[in-house]
Amino acid sequence: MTIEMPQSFWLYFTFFVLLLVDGLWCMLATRNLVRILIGLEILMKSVTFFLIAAGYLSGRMALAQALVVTVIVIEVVVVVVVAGIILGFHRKHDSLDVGNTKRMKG
Amino acid sequence: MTPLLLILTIAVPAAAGLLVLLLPSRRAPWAPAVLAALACAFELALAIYAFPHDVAFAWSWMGFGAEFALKLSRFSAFILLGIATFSFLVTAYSAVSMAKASSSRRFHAWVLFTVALSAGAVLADNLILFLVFWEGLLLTLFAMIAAGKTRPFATAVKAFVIVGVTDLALMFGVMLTGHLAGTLSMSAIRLPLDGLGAVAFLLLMVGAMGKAGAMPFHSWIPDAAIDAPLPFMALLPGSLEKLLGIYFLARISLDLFVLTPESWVSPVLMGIGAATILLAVLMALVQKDYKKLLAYHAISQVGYMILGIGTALPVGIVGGLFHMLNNAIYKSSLFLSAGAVEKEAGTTDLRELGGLGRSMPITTLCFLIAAASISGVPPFNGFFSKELVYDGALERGWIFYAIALGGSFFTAASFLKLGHAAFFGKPTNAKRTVKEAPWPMLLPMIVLAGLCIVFGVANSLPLERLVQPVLGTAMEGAHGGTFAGFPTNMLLVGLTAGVLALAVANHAFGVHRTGKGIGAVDHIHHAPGLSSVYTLQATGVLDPYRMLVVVVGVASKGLYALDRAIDWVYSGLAAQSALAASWVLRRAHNGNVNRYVLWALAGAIAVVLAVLAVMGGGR
Amino acid sequence: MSDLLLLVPFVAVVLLYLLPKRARAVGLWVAFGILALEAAAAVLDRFATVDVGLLAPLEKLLGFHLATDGLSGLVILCTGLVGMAALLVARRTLESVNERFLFANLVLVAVVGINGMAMVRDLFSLYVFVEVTAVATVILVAAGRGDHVLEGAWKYIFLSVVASVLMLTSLGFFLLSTGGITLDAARTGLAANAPLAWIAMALFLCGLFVKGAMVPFHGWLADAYTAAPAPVSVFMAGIVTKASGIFALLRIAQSTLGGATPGREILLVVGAVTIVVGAFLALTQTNFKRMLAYSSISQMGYIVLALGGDLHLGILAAGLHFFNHAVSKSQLFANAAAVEKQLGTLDIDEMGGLGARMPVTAGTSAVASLSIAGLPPLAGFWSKLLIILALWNAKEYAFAAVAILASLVTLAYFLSLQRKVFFGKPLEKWAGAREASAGLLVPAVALALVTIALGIGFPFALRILLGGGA
Amino acid sequence: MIWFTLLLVVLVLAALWASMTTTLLRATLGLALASALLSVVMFSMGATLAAAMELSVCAGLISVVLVSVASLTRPRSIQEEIASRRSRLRRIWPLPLVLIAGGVALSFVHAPVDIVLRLPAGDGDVRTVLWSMRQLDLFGQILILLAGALGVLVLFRKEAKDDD
Repeated sequence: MTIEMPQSFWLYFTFFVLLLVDGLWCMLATRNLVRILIGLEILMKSVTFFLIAAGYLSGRMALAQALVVTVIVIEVVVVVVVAGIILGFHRKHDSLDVGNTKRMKG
Repeated sequence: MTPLLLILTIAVPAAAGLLVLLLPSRRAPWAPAVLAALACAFELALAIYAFPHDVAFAWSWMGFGAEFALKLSRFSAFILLGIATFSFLVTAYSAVSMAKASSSRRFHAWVLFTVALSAGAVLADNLILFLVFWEGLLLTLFAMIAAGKTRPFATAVKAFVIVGVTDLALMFGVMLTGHLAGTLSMSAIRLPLDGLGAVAFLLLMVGAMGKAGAMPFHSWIPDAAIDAPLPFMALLPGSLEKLLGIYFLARISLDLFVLTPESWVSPVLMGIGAATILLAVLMALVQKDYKKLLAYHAISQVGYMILGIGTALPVGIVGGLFHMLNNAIYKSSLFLSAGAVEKEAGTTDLRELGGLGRSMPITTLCFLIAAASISGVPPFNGFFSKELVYDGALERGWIFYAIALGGSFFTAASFLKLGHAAFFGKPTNAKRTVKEAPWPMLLPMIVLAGLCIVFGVANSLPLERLVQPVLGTAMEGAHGGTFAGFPTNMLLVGLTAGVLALAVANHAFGVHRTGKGIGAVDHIHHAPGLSSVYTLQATGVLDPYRMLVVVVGVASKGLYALDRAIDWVYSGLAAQSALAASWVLRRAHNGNVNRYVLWALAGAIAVVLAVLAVMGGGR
Repeated sequence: MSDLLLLVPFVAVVLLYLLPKRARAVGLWVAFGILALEAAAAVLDRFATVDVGLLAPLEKLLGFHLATDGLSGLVILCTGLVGMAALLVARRTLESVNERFLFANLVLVAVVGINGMAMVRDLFSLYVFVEVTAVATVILVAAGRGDHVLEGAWKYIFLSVVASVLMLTSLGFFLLSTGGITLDAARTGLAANAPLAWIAMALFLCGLFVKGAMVPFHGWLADAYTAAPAPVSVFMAGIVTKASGIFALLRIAQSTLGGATPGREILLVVGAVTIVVGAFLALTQTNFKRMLAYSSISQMGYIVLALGGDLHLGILAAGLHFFNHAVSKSQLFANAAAVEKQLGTLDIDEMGGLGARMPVTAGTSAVASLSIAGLPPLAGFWSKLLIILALWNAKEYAFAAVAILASLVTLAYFLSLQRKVFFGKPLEKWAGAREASAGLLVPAVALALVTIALGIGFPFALRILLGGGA
Repeated sequence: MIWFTLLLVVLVLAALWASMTTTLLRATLGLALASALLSVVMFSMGATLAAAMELSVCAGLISVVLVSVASLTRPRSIQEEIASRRSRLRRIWPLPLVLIAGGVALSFVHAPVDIVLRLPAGDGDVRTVLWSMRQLDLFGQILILLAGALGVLVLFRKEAKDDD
């Protein structure tokens, strides 16, 4: 199946923004630490998508791909580290509630 | 005379200060004081040796016009001599008075640094270099007040904030001046006083006045008087800061800018001078503490100098500079006498003092000479410099003259009160046997009192050797080229004498009227002319003294409120609003990371929108 | 030579893990040695000119396309100094051999990241190294023993992800507008006044603002610094935040923005707001490290503000303030570590009169505080003076005024800190307190000496810097 | 073109489901689905290497990490679950409306965008670019993996130590 590709910047941009808002909302509206991690992932999806779209629209596909490969590697390391911190919270407070991340003020 | 010697005047005290800090103070508690006195003696020798020379040199330094440039001119040699003399006398004195204080080491180190920085500020011929030394003095000021005894930290911070604010003005002024003149070399700058030039002048002026302690930048001096060590008061607010502040004011008025009587800046300066004279002296009049009274006079006397320089006439400028010199002499003598009294009698509260004249005759004598000098009694030095300032002020407007003369009246009145309460009358504190102060404390006082006489009787010496060369060619043609000798305007002398007599009469009457606890044996009580005033008062119809007391009292209280209001602006309003801002901001940081993320996103959106707006507008 | 700066620490980490476990005590000293070499290389060398013959095959093989200049040297020197100080602090404050070993390794990883940032000429590689450093630092924070370490690490990485999103989006826009992601390509796009390129630059700047904790992007910094273990906060405050946020801004301002509107205005406004807000936030803090953290925010605002001034003088001033603040602030955190170790608390309301008990700590912290507050003749005075001059030359008088006035607030909070901790009456409670051990004093004294020496010898240092074309 | 747009709509729907669904397991599943769809999107745009990476690492490895985190942590009690669902619903329900409104609003925007340097597609092979121009990024990848390994060592092993 060959798919005809759109060339409009705004189409890509629209879906990038939708994914971005979705990820942010997911991160900010939850009280569960793991769900924040999922939101973070959605954010990264949106950015990855935008990079590829930018490469596609500007004819720099190879460069964009090279970047995305590196971004994915960074992404997975960040996810693992965040997961480690979440496990630390769980170990310490026996809870995944975000309240434990709001103790320091002022 | 090589550049090396100029550098030594800065480096020797600085090195001695470092050495003092490194000395093992436990083994030799006297060592810091001795070392300080020795270094200051060396400084004095250098200053005397360097006096007749003219040296200038510059090392290229930072690349944008800031050079390490020192210059010894007539004027700076004169001020340098003053700095060296006073620091030598004060260190000799503090060798005794501070010898046992635990803070002696730090105090002397800071004194030495102060001397080094002052010398640097006076010799600097580049505005940036000058600024560096000047700002360094801010640091030593803070440290010296903090070296005192009771709760001095608040005072230190207050002094720091006030002097800091004025130094900020100075910093702006330096930048603006450099910008306008296109050079930072002080001896190359000569700007007209109009437009931005006037702004630059006013900014620099604020800096100079902050150092000299003129109104409204005076607020810290009386507070420091209570808290800080007395040698400090004698050295910094008493002499060095006046020397430096007035030096800089004179430099900007005479050299850096063209101050003419026609310029609108001249009345501004005179107005500030006159206001400072009158307001501070009225404050002084109601003080009940020896040191605090002196501190307000330290402010008031600056007014005469600013008034004199502000006239922009040779006679006034010479008078102002001569007054600066005289004031430094008698004011440090007075502070030192206060120190002697505090050390021997254990207090400086005038209500608890009295009759010290018998037990401390030499201190009393020195005090009398210095007090007569500050009150402008002939033939002491203060008389001559004040007459010159009067002469200049009268030429510019009778109102300035009248205020200055009124200031003299109150000065005399307050020193009559001070001397009477402290040295005459009955000893109120009989339990304590008071002895004369030790010799090392007396000697500086005696030297200074002697100078009061010498500079008065032989006033051609300081005027022709020190002060008048500063004006250079401007002196020619005026008054036959010199202002030395007895004043020629006998009308003014007569008015001065009249005012002094009035002060004496007023004092005598006041003592008689209110004099409880103060002996009637004092000669002042039997002054002629008293009885008629007394009769008038006894009729009850008219009570001039009470009226005077009421008027002065109300005025003083009002001024005190004003004084506190200024104080409040510094330490209250500014600090409180800063704390409130801090509190609000801290409340906003509630620990919720979501909030921080939203801030960041809002910031990013704002930045992008700003960019779009600019790009859109650019098209 | 420049390749070695990336390879040597990296290889060292790998080799250290091959060592037998009982030899792990050596890890700290290996890291120390590498950082000392790095600092020495920065002082002695121009990087690119040396050893070309010997290293050419290696460089050809790797093909890293690195470039070094005076600014890189500055960051590398700071990294060396601060890293050594942090390692010395770690030696005395981290309890087990394993913790110290881990600390040394993660510091080396972060150092590779920082060295990378110092030498890249490409926005994406810059992002990669920023991320490497951030991950290593987050692990350092989270691995600590304190009560709040996880919260500090969490906030740090949370905001880091936001920064990543901003920067990657920006790279997308750069691809669209210029087709390239090198600094030079970005400059071409900006010079052509392409709106997309400017949006991209604005987003990248915002990402760096998060990393450099500019207000209002600063939410993570105070919590991360406060929560981090003592040596980690020395390292973070000294170099990590500065390299990944502020230095990157410096590099962009130097090689890409070129003082063009509206980039300069953004830097000016954000810098000024940061200075003021950070200073006020610091004013009433009661935790030693937290006050230092907000002070860091405010001071980094100065660096960014300088970038908005006159281009050449501004970058020189920013670089100098970068160095001064790296030295002084890491020293203050080392002082805080000494106080915390001796007293077991960081609450400055509980302290008082420690000057008599801990004279060296008190003295060195006074030097650093006064330097940051900009009092002559310490180093901080000169950099602030240059910043103000840079603004003045660019005719930004209002911003120069902000810089001057905010230094009063700086003075106020540092005086309040000194007063509450070191001056005042010695409290009964701390009658038994002693000066910290020599191991903790060495970094503080050494860094204080650097501050004093640079302050006094500034004119000569400036000539060298001008000659080197920083 | 319509198919591609539909693919993107499904991608957003999957992400929406991941962020709105009630249990962590379903959310993880939704994320993996979104990842896989993104991989298809990339593939259809010609980014084969990136698509392969996305599929194996994001849809694969990260899902494993998420599932193991979910399984390592204590599931919530029924009461907690019910209480949290209500409050969660209050916070999450505007999301689909916002997305729809945003999508519709953006679909009306057709302002010209200067994509300045449009090149004919194909600027070289991705492998060439990656291995001969972006070596520094590869080094960065190795480095961050090393950092991640150290992180795993400390953050996860700490748990084992505490469990002892």
